[in-house]
Amino acid sequence: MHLLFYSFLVGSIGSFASLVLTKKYRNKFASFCVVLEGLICSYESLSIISSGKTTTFNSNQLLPFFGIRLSLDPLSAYFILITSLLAIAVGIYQLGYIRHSTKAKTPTFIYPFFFTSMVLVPISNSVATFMASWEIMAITSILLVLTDHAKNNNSGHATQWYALMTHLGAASIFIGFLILSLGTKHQQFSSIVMSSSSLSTIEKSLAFFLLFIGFASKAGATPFHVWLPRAHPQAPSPVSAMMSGAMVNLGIYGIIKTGMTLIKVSEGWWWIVVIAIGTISAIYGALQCVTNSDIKKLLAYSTIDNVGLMIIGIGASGLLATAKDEKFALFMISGVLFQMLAHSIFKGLLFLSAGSIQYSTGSLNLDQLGGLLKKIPLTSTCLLIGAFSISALPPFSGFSSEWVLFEGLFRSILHLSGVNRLAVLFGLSGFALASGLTATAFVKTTGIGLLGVARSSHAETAKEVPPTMLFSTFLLALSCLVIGIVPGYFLKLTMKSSQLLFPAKKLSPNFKYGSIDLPNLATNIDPLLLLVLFTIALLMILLLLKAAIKRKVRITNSWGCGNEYSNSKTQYTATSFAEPLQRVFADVIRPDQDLVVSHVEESRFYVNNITYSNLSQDSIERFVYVPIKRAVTTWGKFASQMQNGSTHRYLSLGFIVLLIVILVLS
Amino acid sequence: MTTNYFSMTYLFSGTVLVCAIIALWRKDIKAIIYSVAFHGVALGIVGFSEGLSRHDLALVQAGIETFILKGIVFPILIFRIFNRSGGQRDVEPLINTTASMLYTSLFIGIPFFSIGRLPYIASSPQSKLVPIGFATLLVGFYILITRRRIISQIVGLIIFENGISLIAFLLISGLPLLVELGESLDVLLVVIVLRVLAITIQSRIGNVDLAEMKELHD
Amino acid sequence: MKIVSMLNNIISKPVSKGFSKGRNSSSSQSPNRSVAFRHVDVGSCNACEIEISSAFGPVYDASRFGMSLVASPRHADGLLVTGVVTQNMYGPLMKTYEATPKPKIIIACGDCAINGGIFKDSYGVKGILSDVLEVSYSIPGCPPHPQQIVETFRNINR
Amino acid sequence: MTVFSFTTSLLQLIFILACAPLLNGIMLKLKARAERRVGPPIFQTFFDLAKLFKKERLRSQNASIFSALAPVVLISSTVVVIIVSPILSTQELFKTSGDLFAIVFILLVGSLMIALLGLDPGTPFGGLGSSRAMTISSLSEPALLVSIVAISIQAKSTNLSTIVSANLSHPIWLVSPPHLLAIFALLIVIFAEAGRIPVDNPATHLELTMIYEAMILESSGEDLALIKLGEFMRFTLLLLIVANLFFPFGIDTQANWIQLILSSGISLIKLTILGSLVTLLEVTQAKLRLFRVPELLAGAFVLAVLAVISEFVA
Repeated sequence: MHLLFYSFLVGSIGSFASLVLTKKYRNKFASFCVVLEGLICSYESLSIISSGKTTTFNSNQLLPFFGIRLSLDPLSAYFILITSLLAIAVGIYQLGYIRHSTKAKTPTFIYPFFFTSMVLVPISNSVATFMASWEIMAITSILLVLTDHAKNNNSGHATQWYALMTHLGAASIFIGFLILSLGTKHQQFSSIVMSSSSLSTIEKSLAFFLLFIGFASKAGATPFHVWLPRAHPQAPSPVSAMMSGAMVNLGIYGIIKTGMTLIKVSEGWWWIVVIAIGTISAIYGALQCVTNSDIKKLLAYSTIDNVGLMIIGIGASGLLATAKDEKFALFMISGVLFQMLAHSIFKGLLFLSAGSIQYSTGSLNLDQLGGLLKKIPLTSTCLLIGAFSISALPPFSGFSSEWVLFEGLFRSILHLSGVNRLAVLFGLSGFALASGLTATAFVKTTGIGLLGVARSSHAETAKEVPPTMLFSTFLLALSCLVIGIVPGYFLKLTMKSSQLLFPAKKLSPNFKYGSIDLPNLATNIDPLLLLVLFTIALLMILLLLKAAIKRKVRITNSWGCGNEYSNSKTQYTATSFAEPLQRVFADVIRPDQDLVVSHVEESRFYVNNITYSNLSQDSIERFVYVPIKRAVTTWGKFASQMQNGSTHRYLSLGFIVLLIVILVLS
Repeated sequence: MTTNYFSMTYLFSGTVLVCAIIALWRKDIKAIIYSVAFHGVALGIVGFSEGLSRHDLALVQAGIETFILKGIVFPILIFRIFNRSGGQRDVEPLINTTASMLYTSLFIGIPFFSIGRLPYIASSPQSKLVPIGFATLLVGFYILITRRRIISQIVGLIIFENGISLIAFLLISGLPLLVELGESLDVLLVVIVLRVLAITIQSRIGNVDLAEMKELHD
Repeated sequence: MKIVSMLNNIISKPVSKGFSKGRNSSSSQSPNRSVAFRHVDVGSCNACEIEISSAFGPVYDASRFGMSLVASPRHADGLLVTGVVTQNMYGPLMKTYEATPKPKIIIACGDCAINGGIFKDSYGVKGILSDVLEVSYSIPGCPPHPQQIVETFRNINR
Repeated sequence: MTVFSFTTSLLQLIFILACAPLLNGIMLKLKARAERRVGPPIFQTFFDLAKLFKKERLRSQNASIFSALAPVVLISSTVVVIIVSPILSTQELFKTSGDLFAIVFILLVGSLMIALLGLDPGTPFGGLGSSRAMTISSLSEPALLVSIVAISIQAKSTNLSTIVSANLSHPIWLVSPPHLLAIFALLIVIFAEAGRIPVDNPATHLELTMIYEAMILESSGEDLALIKLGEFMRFTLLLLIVANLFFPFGIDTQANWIQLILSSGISLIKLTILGSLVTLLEVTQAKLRLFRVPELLAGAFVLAVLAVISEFVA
């Protein structure tokens, strides 16, 4: 625990030093401090997970009235581990990135605090401490999203959405906690857990759903997601990586903490609602991910998709727990945590690679990129590895984690009964559709962005990024591969961390050479073996071909059906790639399509030009939030009419209120 | 021996439901009529095998009767309506097929998990198949709601009614012969009336589309 | 009903005509069992096309000798060119030629491709096929008989 | 890893390598006969592949390393699946990794590689093909995974060998409605994934109607030969897996050498029968419009869901 405080100290030194140091050393020192903080945090969390002990820290000094209550257990240590691993990579990345992106001191100053608050959230052990660190996290992240506001008009708009949603979420969480605290007369989490049986079912349900909505909006679950695809792309890439890779996890942490420890949810239908929201998020996120052609926006939507998968898993685990099948509940929740680890790493990698692409081409629009694999091969390889991981291709991390999720869902279907089983079955279908759509989306991203011919001068003149950025993305790409090849070691880690939730049951995993082989599972995977087999097969075929065929390859023009005008404009674009799916799901996506054909004056048989526009917006935003926003604006206008500055009107309002009060009292 | 009869019942009850789904799935009217025919045949076999396994002659009779009436006579009648009415070979559902299939997958599971809870259903192995009957009934109802043309409406009605017969076969060892006969005749009557109606409307306004019949209201 | 008639087709004798004349005796090399063509119409009146499609139809069935028409010159062993080379199709023809992997076989199918036929010296005509590419085989006729087309295919040697 | 299991894996590989082009030849022949043509000889596919290996290789100037890598990756991913799945014998090579979910995703590696290959040269038709292929593949995923669940429920395992052995010891499972429904759904998905007729016409010459062919328009010589071979191998493999799920009799379970030899003969028969059925379907059915394919796959999904639900009825 104390090591964590030292790490906070290191972070703060870095951040304050960035205020005083000269431009030359500022970044280097701040990044160094962040990396050091991350290293210390990951060391501490690893040691906590391996020992399985819980340490606490209480102080009445720092926060007025309530004091500070901290507790570091294996579960929170696991979240800290993910956050700090990502923070190390991002810290290294920033060395190269900030130099190009902005000269301002603000991000370097705020960034360590953002990181610190994300470590504080999972170790908070009382309502007050939790809300305080939650708010610090919200405010620092809002400031970080605003970093590029001078250059970018959208960022202010995005920040408004983000600030609004995050505070509504915080309010919802706060009310939920209030209900819990008032019902149990405690504000310390460990005491709430002890006396949660004194709550009535209505109190429990209300608290659970308020907390769930709050945390789900932080995690970006549909329909509380609208801020996420706006805020994540607007932030500078390192910040987006932290937000999508680490901050979103804390929403998941909140859901797990609420549903599995604070309020032991015992009624199946709560979890069914959770699964339903998870399924909708997974499918909706994946669909929007397919249809968007801005790389960072697409990545933000795929975060929603992955969060959906995790929420489905949490729901299934909760159902298993209520059905007293704790062994598989434990397996399922460790699957969720494993997916979270994999997601954080590959999403961090993808966002950082997107940042590198923006750095070297100045554009993130897929319709302007192309041919990058030849221009910037190293960055492109990293992006490819991230894309393969997220598409769940073996032997990368996404495959192993989704395998565990799938097995967990399969076991849930076997062991549950009645409506619960049906719910998990639909969760599984959503999972399947989302994984298929994700694969399509990332074939689009890599195929359109990295292959083919450059579609604009931006992509034509791309140059490789500085070595620090490359090093950081390579680190993450390597982690994707390692997690994918030896998933057993990592699953063991997640099982140890989630043991806390189901202390009675113990799984006895048999993870030889990093394969996953559980006695109750009756099946297993060994990605390392698969990779070895695959490599042998690949080498054999290549050798055979080399031995048998000794002809050189002739390089010619692409075959464009004899067309003499084929150039980069005749390639498929990201929009056209997604068009079939957009049409299949038109009822959900509701794209705005417009085709205007203008003729030459002399004859209507000769076309002058054809304009086709295709705008796919977030349909949930359009059909849920915009009407609400409009209503709020109308109210606001009404209120502002009331406030026209006339003293008489104010006085008369006061008079009316007084009258009403008297009437009510009588 | 009983297990063999049971697995036969199980298989053909499943066929009844699958044929209903295929009738919802396909757009080609001929294919739909064929699937309804298979649907009736499978229903007849269910009644037949149930009757044999319970040594219930009435049920065997009902099975054979269903086989002939719903597997052969009704489809032929519908084919004749189809041939008379001419026109389109494809149905035009009000809701597109993909969405329909997804909704079906949602509501089809419900009977399987809710019917089992009903207290008055005996715990014989056959009664576990009752949800299949309910699911068939729901699919039939869904076809009735979402189809425009009269032939598809008849198909929906038949499927709906077959769902009820399936439940009856499985649950209360078949309806008494007279009731069953009366019910079937009822449907037969409906079919004939609709047929006459369809042909009349066809000759008057040249189309058999329910949506366009709204105009007749005025 | 469809399935029954199809099964009947499978059992009954195929309608394809036999070729009494064997392989060209002058060929000393191993028989050529697989050859694929990309068909290029550089300005034909479509009579040759009809004959070519009937050469692949049930009666003359060139596919039984391992011949096929493919969609891309990359998959082909040669070009089956019909018609007289027009100005507009000259570029595409050369692109197609370039896109074909070696060794390439160029077949001039029909009189137009061989000597210009009735379109010779028209205003839109660039020339005949042998002006622009080296022709390996010619199939004379206006249009050529499917049997001739199949025979030419069978006589192709490597 | 025993001598037997090693031999089995090797034999499976050789069996599929030999049978894949042969199956294609048989199907072509049968199709020709159904049209009352004589049709190509059944070894025609071997001749075609042998010829392609001798041809010159052309590559687009825009092509990256994917054009060279994709065909080899396609074949090697298929080879991995062939080695780890029970085709001739349920004896596994390493007592591990014959998991259905894993098999699906290893095969997906090959499909994604081909989709990227289509986008690599920067031509319009390649992009068209990969866009359509990925659309269909992503829409078929729910039906695929749910039918895998349905197949695995009775054996309580997603391991293919365990499922096949369990089905062998309970033959009554094979004719239960859930099993039949799941197999039917799986077959539809295989048609979609392998690009057979209700979804894609492998014999089409028209670029606008192409799905799979459009992606490989740019490949030539040995690249094309490898892709075609890989595609035949995948189709054969999938058919054999379905055959073993539907009718597992004849497969070796006891590590018996004679049974292994017999098993390859029986597998060839199963393969021929299934291949003929597929051909009959292809001859009688027309290709669906692209935007009616989702209907087909949604139907397969409903059948799979129904299979899972009815699994718990009896």
